[in-house]
Amino acid sequence: MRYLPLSDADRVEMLCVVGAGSIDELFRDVPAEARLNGPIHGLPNHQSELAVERHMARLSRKNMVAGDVPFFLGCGAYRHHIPASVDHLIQRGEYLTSYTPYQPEIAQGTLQMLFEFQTQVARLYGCEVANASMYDGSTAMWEAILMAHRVTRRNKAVISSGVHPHYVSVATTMAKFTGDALATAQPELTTDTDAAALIESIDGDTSAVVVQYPDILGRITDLTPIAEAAHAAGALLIAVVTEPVALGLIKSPGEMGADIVVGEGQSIGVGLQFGGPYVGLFATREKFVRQMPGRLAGETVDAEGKRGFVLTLSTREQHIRREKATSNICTNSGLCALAFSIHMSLLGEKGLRQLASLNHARACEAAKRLSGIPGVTLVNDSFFNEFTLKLPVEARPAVHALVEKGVLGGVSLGRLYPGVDALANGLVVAVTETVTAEDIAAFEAALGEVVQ
Amino acid sequence: MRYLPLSDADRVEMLCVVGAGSIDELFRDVPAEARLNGPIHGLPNHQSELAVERHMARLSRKNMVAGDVPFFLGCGAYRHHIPASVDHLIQRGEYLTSYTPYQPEIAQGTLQMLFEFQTQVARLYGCEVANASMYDGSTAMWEAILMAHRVTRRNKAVISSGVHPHYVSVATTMAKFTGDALATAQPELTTDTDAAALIESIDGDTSAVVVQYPDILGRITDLTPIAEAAHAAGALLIAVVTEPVALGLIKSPGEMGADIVVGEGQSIGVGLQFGGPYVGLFATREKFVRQMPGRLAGETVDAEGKRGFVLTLSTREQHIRREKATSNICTNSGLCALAFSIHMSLLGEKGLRQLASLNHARACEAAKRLSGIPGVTLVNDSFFNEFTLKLPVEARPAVHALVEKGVLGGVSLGRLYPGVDALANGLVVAVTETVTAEDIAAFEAALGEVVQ
Amino acid sequence: MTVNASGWRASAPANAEGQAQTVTGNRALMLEEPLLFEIGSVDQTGVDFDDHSAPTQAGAVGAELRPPPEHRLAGLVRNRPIGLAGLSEPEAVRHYTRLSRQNYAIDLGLFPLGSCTMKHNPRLNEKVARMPGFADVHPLQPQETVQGALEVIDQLAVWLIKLTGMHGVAMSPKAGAHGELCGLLCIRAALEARGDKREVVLVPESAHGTNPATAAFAGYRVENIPANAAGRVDLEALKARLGPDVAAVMITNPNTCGLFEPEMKAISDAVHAAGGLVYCDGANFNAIVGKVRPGDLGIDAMHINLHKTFSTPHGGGGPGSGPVVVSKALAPFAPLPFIDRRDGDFLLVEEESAGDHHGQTFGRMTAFHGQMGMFTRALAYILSHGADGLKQVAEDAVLN
Amino acid sequence: MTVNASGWRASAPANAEGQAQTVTGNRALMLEEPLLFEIGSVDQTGVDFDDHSAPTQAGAVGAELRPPPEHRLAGLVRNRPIGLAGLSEPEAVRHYTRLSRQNYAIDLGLFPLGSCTMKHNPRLNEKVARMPGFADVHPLQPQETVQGALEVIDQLAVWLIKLTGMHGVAMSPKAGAHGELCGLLCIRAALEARGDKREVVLVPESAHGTNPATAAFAGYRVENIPANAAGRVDLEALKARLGPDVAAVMITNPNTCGLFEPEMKAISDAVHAAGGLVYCDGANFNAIVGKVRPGDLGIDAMHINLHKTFSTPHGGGGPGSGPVVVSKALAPFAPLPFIDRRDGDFLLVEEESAGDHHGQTFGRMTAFHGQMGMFTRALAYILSHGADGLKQVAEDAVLN
Ligand SMILES: Cc1ncc(COP(=O)(O)O)c(C=O)c1O
Ligand SMILES: Cc1ncc(COP(=O)(O)O)c(C=O)c1O
Repeated sequence: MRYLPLSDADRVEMLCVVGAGSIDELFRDVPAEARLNGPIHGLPNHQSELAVERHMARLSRKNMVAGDVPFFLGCGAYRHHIPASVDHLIQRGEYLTSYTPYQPEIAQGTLQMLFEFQTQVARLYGCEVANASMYDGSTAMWEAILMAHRVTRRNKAVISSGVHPHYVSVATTMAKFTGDALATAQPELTTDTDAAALIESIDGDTSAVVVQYPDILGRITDLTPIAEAAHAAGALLIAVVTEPVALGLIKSPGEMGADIVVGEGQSIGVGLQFGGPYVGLFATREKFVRQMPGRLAGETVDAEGKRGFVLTLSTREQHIRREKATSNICTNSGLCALAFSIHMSLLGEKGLRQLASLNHARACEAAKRLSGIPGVTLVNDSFFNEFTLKLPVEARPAVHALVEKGVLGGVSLGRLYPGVDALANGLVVAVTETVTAEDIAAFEAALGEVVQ
Repeated sequence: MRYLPLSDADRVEMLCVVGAGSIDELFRDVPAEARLNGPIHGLPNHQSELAVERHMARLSRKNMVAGDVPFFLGCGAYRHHIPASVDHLIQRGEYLTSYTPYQPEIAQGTLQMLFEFQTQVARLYGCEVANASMYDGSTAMWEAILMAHRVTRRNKAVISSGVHPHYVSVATTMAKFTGDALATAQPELTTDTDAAALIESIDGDTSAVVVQYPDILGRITDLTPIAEAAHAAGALLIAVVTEPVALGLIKSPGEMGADIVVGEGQSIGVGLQFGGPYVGLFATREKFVRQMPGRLAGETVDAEGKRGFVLTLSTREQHIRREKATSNICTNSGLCALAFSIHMSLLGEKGLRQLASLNHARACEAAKRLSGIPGVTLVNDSFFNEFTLKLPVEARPAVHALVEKGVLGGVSLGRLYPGVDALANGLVVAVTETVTAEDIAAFEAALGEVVQ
Repeated sequence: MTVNASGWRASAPANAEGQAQTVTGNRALMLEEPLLFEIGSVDQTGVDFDDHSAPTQAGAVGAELRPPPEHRLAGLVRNRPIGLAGLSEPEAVRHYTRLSRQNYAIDLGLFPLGSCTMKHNPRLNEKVARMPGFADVHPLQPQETVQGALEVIDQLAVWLIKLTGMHGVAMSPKAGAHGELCGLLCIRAALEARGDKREVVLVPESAHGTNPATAAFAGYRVENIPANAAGRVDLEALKARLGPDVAAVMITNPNTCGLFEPEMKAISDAVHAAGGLVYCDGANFNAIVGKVRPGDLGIDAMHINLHKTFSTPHGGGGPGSGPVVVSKALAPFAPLPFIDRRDGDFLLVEEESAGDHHGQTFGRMTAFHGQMGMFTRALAYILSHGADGLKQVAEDAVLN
Repeated sequence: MTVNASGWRASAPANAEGQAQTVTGNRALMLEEPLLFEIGSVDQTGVDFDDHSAPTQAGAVGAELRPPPEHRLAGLVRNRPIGLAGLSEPEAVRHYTRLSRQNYAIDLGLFPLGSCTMKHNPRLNEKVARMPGFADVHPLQPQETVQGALEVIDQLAVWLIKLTGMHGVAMSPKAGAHGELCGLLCIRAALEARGDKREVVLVPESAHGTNPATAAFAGYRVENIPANAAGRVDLEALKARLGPDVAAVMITNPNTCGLFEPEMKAISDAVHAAGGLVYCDGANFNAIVGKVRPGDLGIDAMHINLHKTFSTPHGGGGPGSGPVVVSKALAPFAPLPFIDRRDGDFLLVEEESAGDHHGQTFGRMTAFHGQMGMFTRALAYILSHGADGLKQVAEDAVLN
């Protein structure tokens, strides 16, 4: 048993030291009737590394690998090229196997990295403070709604129809238990977002307006008027960003007046991984920092005048404040935050802008080509690297037909909104820098056949 | 240009500091007529990481991957399972990107590792001292012949017909220039090795007898009588080991009286990599240490009584002794030696013995199955994890026919000894722990069809 | 001491509350490394893009590194500086390599804190998690293209169910605290389904902070469970407190000191008799794997920290993974999505109405299907150890 | 000071010669880490084997962990203890992680020694070298199964030839010194082919130790080249020394201080006029890539250290790779194996008789085909930089 440093001899010796005759004596607190005697039925014994690697490789090969085919999926998870150095660095044992940085004197590496990460997130989002990460974009959004509730002492949030439906599901699930009231709606396949309707629906009981930017269909809307309307009513604007690369090219929500900006950080540094682990980003105004959930790394100066970093404002957190904490979150997405931060440092402002431009250019090219297929129309007027097509047929079966042709051709709205007829023909297509001209041509050809 | 830390602004600043108007002024030592003006024809400009990764992946996919098919090649390079931790550890920047350990105060990690590696090699080989590695087994063997020349002041070496023909080629190539006389021969498809003939051929001019153990056909021979005969004539016995795993199960050459033991270390910790980099192992008796080629890490105690490690006996080496050095080798196989050492520490004596037993058991099983094919006979009486089959047809085309059936079925003697009719039907088959029962069955079936 | 949480050179003033923080102990490990923003610049980058005007082999579609002139960005082009410092690749490698050396970690030695549950992170796990079929698969790919991924989740689920002797498992929770939330929401949904609106959750004072925080997050009022002199649950006092307002009791078993709660079964019986349910914080499950099954102790829900019990890396604070095993009574209420089998295929059930077994699911907890990257690692670890090895781990943990 | 070269606890006495060695400078980086043999034991192991008596999924063929009873080992079973210490995986990870921290490395900062030629090792290279089609391919696989590997060698060869302006390249040398040997053997074979038995190689005193050592290894007598006051080759003195006994002159250009030899062409002309050939030590080629081509300077052979010029990792002393570019005069004598193209396929020529271009090959230098693992890295680096980037590297090197 290769992972166990104790040998049988060590074990006998240790038993002697503690004065026990057998290992089972150490389990004496466990009543006899609760003890398992003998092995659990149906579970195999240990295996060699070679055997386990083979087993896992066999399972891995049963999946279609995004990088092996023309690939156009997005809707909250994006396939970007991650520099090899990112994965190399996050695997250094000092990061990978370190504990939560509760003891700053042995965790300065993690703490400084988190501090830098927070700064990057705050600047990207156009906010003043950011935390050390949440589980993912969806849980970050719910935490933002709860935080708005605490800040405004109101419990009625209005969620735009453009918010990712899974994010909305998370919020509605949770709201059932906390008693928050959420106004939600389903999107329509139109050029315009629901900004006007949202502004309409804000009233004196509204805690927050929640808007995704770009939205689930890829549309981009100016947040300024929504922020103004929310603020006029004493409500907060929560902006949700599922594709952070977009912010290399379009205005940040913070610039447009958002009070809390949350989102998914996966695009930068974190692979697709079938949905997790990802990294939730969370930023807000400095004046709300005490209502913020999650960990926060802060810069400090020690007695000798040397700069150092610590977890700060911990009185918001569960390990100090228990049931009065701003959140129950403890373990978050530390290592994914590191990956985000390294990738973002490699990009820098220059690289991020270039990456974003490249994404947009490819998406423009793809949108032109695909919307040229007879019967296929482009829903969007505006988009970043993701847009929605309206097909002449239902999109969900079309996606399966595309798989048969070796193309992973986007996410059907039929999957995201099952049973909603008005959306059934919608196909959301994401186009990143990893998509080649040949990929676009292959998709165009395959889709042309499928919609015939 | 992502690898260059200087920005254009930095460059201008630095030019100012050195007082140069343009970068070309710094190349003023280069006569104008020798300078390249403008780009070299036909060479592309820089590319993104994504583009380069794609390009290399495309080339990679043009190769048949050993792990994807039933695989039975050996003859100096063996496919063993390498624990994942080995590759993880050798990629730590402190090992990967460190320089030759000329400055011990900043290279204790490398030096202690080399010291441990040497100890492992010496013990595995049954010798007193080992060096810090050579390029590979073949160059190690030539260096051993030269060393025997220096020790005995004789220049006639006898090389067994059982030595890997590429190793023999390296030695004969080099001997042309140094004036050493080498007696060589080709193997025969017999049960017995040429031990008796070798003993016969030793005389008072012989510097060394060179024997491979197990030999190129996989046969195992007792080295003791050869050592005795050599020593009686004042010659040295050089043993060559291409498969170090064998020494977990069979006696070491040192135990049997070999004076110099050299070999290939690739099997432990180093992947196949199409032939390199590998790691040459070199060990000998303490009394010959001053004639040994290559680097040597030694333990020392510093002024404060603390243990430390240094490169020692450097007066043998080219950077001190120049044309009088024991060898011209400088850069050797440091990182492969580290991989060897980590894998060997993970195995330990217990694991190495288990690994060797498993290899032998699989090989016995395969030999039984394959030699049961009508017309196919097993040449060997003894073997470790590699044996030779005599086919009823020429082996070289048979190997290609096996590829058509998706099996990498051994190395034909026709490839190793082109034009030697007596060997044309020989097929050398290696069977390691990575070979499954299904692989053996697939090989058996395919070979059965091919030799029909 | 000044604390500047927002980032480098922000003009945030010294933060009064921050002053409560002190930097503890020695700083021997500290070698000062400048901040990213002090080394990097907005003009430097460590990433190249293909900007050749001629199409490259990689299929670049033209000169596209400036915002395309005819863009479709709703007039919202970001013009103001963002303020993100960039590093060349060598600078980045050095910065993060140097920074890493200011951390202590399991790879360097045993851990002073949380050592009972912090364990070696095998490198095979890292290799497996990076196999392209796991690492490069999108969560919304059509299900016929992710059967291997679903099978990993299913295999891990089977192990967790068998090792715990429970009825079902919810795989999507993202960490221990998220698992606690999942368990409490199952409990709440089950109680509400029978029309039982209970409002209190009992938590021992010694519990990890996430326990009371989660109970509050789930909309419950938290009360302490009395302890006896030995620091364990006072069964008689508990019985006295139980009643129609108590929805659940949260017990950490084994507790944070690694000690097993000897009266666990009696506690469960008492809670059940009073109409409540039992949540077990399984963060220390690792010490009893193969020796005791929570399912035999009357527990209704328990989270398992894969990053503690099943060796996925702690990563300086995450990511974790907190699957929750549940009793038969709670299984119908477990969250979406979950995995079913149909005609030999694995089926990811994402819709509330679908699926036979979880008709009353309380809903979705996260955007996708949980921490796949942790599942592959945990499964590789579990298969490596096997049933015999996991039991040995528990025994060694108790020995230590 | 005692030096114990053979290993831990060997009874070797204090070694007189070793006493000449001193441990230089400060030891601030030193944290003592016990030796492997002090931590490990012969009973411990970090590798498991499948020893289940029932066949496993992995296809184990039975209980095979003891030497099989009916083995075929010629009666030579190793019975005596070997003395190899084993570590469990966590112990091994800790030992080698801790040890690594006693090294300085490029990833931590600039290098005090050899910094002009030590460069950043991109992580893309490491990823590429580990692609299964490169990492898991046997050197003796049938050629139709390794076309991609041969193409890598060919593409790299083309770059090296074009960047140097030479006629051909030998790819198999394993490091710089091995490349020097290759070059000198080409020279010797060429001279012998014309019946010219010259015995002397001229080497400047300032040359790297491998130059004279290699010349001796190739069977030559070594003599110094006189230097002028500026430390460069004294052309007139050199001319005076040239004669029918001088086989070759070895020049390091740029030299170890990074300075270009301005009279290189004149030196070459003089050597050629005297019937000799010119070997160039190209260890510092990196400073002139894209600016000067050795082929334009009359050089006949030059090795290129891929681990210096083309970013393959130095690894604390190897592995390296030392391809040798050769002039038209030397190309026919280059070593086996080499790559040809035939009908659009790549052909690895391993036999002395075969091949059109190298009919007079001097033979084989190493068991297989050179450092494939370094070729993939170097090619990835070269393609990343491109012709423009490599020239920029040279300019930056000179600026520094
Ligand atoms: C006893 C206990 N319960 C719950 C948790 C919370 O788990 P997580 O940090 O994964 O959310 C922890 C870990 O910190 C713990 O130790
Ligand atoms: C100038 C010079 N020549 C030759 C060599 C030898 O190269 P290698 O160490 O790769 O054998 C070196 C490197 O050490 C060198 O710097």
